[in-house]
Amino acid sequence: MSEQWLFTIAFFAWLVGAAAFVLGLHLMNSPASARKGNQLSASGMAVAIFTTLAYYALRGEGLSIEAWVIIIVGLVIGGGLGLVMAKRVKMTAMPQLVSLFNAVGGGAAALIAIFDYMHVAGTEKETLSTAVFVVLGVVIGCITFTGSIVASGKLQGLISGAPIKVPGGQMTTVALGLITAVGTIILILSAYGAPLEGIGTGVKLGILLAITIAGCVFGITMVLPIGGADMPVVISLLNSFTGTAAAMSGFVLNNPVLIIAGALVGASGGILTKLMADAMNRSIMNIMVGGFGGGDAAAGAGAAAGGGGSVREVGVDDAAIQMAYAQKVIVVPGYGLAVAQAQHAVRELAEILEARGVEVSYAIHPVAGRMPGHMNVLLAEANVPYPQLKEMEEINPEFSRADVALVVGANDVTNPAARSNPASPIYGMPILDVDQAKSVVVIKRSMGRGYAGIDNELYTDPKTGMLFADAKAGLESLAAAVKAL
Amino acid sequence: MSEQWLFTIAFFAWLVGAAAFVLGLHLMNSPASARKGNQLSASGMAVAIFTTLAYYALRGEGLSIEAWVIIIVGLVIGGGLGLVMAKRVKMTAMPQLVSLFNAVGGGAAALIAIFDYMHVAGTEKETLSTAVFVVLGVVIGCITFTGSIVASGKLQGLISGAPIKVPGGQMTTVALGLITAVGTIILILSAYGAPLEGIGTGVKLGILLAITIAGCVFGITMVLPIGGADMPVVISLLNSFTGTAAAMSGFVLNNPVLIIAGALVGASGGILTKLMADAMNRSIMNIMVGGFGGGDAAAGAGAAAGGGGSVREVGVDDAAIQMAYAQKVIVVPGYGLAVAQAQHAVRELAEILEARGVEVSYAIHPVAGRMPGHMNVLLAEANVPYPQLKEMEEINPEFSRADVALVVGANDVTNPAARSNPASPIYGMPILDVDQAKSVVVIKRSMGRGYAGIDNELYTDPKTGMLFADAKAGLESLAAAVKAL
Amino acid sequence: MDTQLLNSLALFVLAILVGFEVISKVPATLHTPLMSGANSIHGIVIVGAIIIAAEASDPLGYVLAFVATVFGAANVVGGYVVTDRMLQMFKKKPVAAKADAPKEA
Amino acid sequence: MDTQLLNSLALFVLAILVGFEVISKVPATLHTPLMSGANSIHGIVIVGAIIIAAEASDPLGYVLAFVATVFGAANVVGGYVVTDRMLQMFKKKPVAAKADAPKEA
Ligand SMILES: NC(=O)c1ccc[n+]([C@@H]2O[C@H](COP(=O)([O-])OP(=O)(O)OC[C@H]3O[C@@H](n4cnc5c(N)ncnc54)[C@H](OP(=O)(O)O)[C@@H]3O)[C@@H](O)[C@H]2O)c1
Ligand SMILES: NC(=O)c1ccc[n+]([C@@H]2O[C@H](COP(=O)([O-])OP(=O)(O)OC[C@H]3O[C@@H](n4cnc5c(N)ncnc54)[C@H](OP(=O)(O)O)[C@@H]3O)[C@@H](O)[C@H]2O)c1
Repeated sequence: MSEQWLFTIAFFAWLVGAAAFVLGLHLMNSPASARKGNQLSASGMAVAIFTTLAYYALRGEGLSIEAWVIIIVGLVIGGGLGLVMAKRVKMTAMPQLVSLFNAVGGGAAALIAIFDYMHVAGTEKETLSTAVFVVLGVVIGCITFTGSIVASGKLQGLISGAPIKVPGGQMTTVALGLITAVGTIILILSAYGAPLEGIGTGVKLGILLAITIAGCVFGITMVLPIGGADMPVVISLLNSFTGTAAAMSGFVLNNPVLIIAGALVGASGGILTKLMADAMNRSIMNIMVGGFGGGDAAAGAGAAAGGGGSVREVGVDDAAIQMAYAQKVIVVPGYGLAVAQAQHAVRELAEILEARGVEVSYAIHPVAGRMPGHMNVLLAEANVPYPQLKEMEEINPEFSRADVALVVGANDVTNPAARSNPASPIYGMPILDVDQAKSVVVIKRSMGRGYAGIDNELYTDPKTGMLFADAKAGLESLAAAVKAL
Repeated sequence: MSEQWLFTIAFFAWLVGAAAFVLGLHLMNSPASARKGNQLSASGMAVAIFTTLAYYALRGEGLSIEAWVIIIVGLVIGGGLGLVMAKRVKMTAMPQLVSLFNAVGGGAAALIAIFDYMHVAGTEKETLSTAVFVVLGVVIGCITFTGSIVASGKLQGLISGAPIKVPGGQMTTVALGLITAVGTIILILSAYGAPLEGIGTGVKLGILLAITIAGCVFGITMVLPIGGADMPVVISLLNSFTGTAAAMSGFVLNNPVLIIAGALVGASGGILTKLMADAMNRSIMNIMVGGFGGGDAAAGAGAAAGGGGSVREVGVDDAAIQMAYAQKVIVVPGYGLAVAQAQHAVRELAEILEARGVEVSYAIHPVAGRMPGHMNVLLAEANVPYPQLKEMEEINPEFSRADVALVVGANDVTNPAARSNPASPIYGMPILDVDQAKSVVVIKRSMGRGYAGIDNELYTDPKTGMLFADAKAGLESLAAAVKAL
Repeated sequence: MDTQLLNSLALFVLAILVGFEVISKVPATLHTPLMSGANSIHGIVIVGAIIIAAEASDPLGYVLAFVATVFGAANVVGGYVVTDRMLQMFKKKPVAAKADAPKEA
Repeated sequence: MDTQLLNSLALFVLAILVGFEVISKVPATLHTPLMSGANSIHGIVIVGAIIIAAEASDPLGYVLAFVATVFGAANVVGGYVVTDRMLQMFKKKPVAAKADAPKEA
């Protein structure tokens, strides 16, 4: 087979892979087809990988023994690590694992760009455009690499979730930016045929190393000042970066599937980041500037702040009676439920209530918890029947017919200030209309604030009873009390 | 400026044009931004045209005087014709005009392919792929050219809207298909370097002529058997064809903006065709096979068929009293309103009723009339206030609160058989819940059937009163009667 | 196939994917204007017509190029103008509405 | 710029447009799985890693290629598996539901 035909076949196969990515993402737009979409996307990846291997193996020179060893051992080790981690990870730790995968993806893109530059520097192939794409690939790849690791560490609790101020702050950013900019300009101007062509290869590689380091440092200083709870948005943004870095390495290597798939992720990741920020009623800029919410530490600090009006406490037995004789109870789970790992406890309580003929449903706010879909994942893990989970739009009109709304570790997503107080930082965010229920029981540990760090007038509403307890312990004692009735 | 730089700039400008088409279509997805989208798309077109002109004028040889004359005179005449027709056309004749524009677009694509083949045939440039794209461009372009003209003629009433059986029917289709297939194979095999390379250029051009004629004939025989009312869907399909033909000529001429814009229209037009067919609860196949509905002629023929149950007629004065003392009247416009050009009459009646304190709104079914959005266009032309136009989903729950539903020349879109009778050809199509209103007044000329050619049990419902009249005359006498009260 | 053709095919495939994705969940009332808008876009054949006009060198070529240019120009200009007129119909009439509102209030 | 680069840029632009269009009106509950799914796709860098492995010829090159391959493979395999696990969570459980239903009825 001629080289050109081999390339033609490979090209078509790469195109098929790229189309599979697009259709896969398309199917992932709706819950019913999402899994099939992910599988289609995975098949596209298999096609792309296999095609690349076959193409380079069958081409003129073929693959050297060393190349085979590197590729096979690399695939086995990397794939094995990925598989084990992905299989072992606890449901709630998934976002930080995704962030780690993101980090290695960005790292790989940076390494590819570096490798390529080392090979072309000083030769005819070192054109202006090569230099541009190499630098972009290295910078973006490095930022994602270290940034994603920091983000993952924050979510895992290895690094404090609170915003960490970087010494020097803006100065550091400016310095790093300068290094990158000057380095880039020199590399571009020293490309083959450009004004500074004479610069030695060693010097150029030194400059690339400096840029690499600057990118890595910048990734760290960019993510450190951002609060832990904003990490899902940051990860999504870095995800989009990695896609772009992959596209850059596609330009460097002149490979269509890298360009298409990279640009696809770059753009869709960007849109997704915007959607996620919108759901929290924040702008991406506002998030990246950092310092918001103060993470959970700040929330703890605000605990003593109490609210204005007077708070009515309710005993476990009183709350149990209220719910046991209700017709309709709506459970509102929030971040506190996730922290306390109380998903099983809440399902047990619901089952006991249902056995008594109470109608129980769950009100799922899109940004309850700390990642989109957090509550769905948690409650699904505890085998809560899917039809009982109601989206915000669906459940809101039902609150007025509910006898009891049981709020478990949720705060911001129930705060009426979002509707009524234009000065509030969450003003305009759609919330669950918990205050429409006939009565409200709130389980949380204290009068502590939530993610947005503001007071919640729901707690001083006369029809609200506060049940101060850890979510899991509180739910378990409620269940016991209902059983004893 | 070097040729390569000129090409680079032109390429970027073409790319900008293509992106403008995509974003323009994106904005056209929602009524609020649709006009801006169309303008963006038009700017993209201006960029693409100007770029092409500038590129060929500045390139090495430049443009000959003849070329300038052809282009400028052609642009002025073609653009002028298009402008005048587009400005003069009556609102209701827009679909047939769109179809005409579609025809000339397809024709242009076919001519381009023919021109190119004439120039490359017998030379080195006549490769396998050129032959394939030329034939595809010619065939698809010709089908659209004649097919769109027939579709336009049917809508305009120049050709009978009734399905016209083509003598020979399937035989003709098979014969045309054979000519095209054999011709294509010969042209491909006789390309430069292929087995039949020896065939003379004259013979090849003769074969291309035969293919051209076959395509043109096929366009006619394809559209003739389809009923006039299905034409909007057919036009949309042919629209998608023209896009594909334009992409083919892009391959022939090796121009990126032609390829991208053509493929874009090919795909989006295809999806749109499917959406339109879905809204009528039909499949594209079913429509293309033709013969459905029988157009309005068949509907007229069915007029005598009457329904089963007994029909209650209502006098103009009775109907006027019912409406004048109602709290809420919902007007249901349909195809008959459009035919009778009764949009101004209906608005006047509504205004008189509103002056008496009656709340009037219009229930707009997505496929009422004969083109999507038909009713919106008509009523907007008559200056009906936009907020009074209610989409089907919005208005359906309101029928039960309406005192009178006034059905004006609508039939199928009110037929309860779509909900209740699985044997009905329109079963499953969402309809307006007119039968939920407290009473119903239907203005139409007879017991004639609608587009689907079936009876409507709404007319024999005891609470329905039939007011047999032409829509315009009936509405005017109603208005007079209300005024006289 | 040569690399240029492969690249063109890749553009073709991607443009098809864009076309599929861009027409998503359109309200039925906009089907006719959208069809008309897409119709204007394939007026891009005018670019092809200009190219063949630049290449034409014999009378038959001139005629083909001229007819193609007239056709393409009619498609482009007519298409955009008629679409704009349609879309004007779908626009809310805020001016008229506002002029009425104060009187009613 | 040479034609190949221009073509690549066109692919890049079109792929960006596809990316914008494909993520439309996603329910918020699917944001995390979608992010994870997009994360797997940029595992396509594994293709780049294979290419540099094929070209590597010195120890430093081997090391870079090897690390890139390991990274890329972890991204791909881990990404798809973790996304699949997430999406499993979002699936209705028809079997369990059906098993319960008859008892209640
Ligand atoms: N879902 C996402 O994608 C996402 C991402 C980033 C940020 N956010 C933001 O996160 C917030 C989510 O709202 P939310 O209502 O779910 O949570 P929240 O407003 O953060 O409130 C959580 C509450 O749970 C309580 N809590 C903490 N640990 C607990 C435990 N062990 N047992 C019982 N209660 C406990 C805390 O009060 P005590 O200290 O008094 O117990 C706190 O007030 C929103 O502001 C949203 O914008 C969401
Ligand atoms: N909108 C679209 O995109 C589109 C495209 C193609 C097909 N369609 C189909 O068209 C149908 C539309 O439903 P529709 O309810 O609007 O119309 P329809 O079912 O076709 O009924 C129209 C009725 O209007 C009456 N009529 C005709 N001329 C009249 C006049 N001058 N004055 C008063 N009445 C007159 C006719 O009855 P008389 O003869 O008794 O007067 C006829 O029954 C659907 O079946 C739809 O699927 C729609």
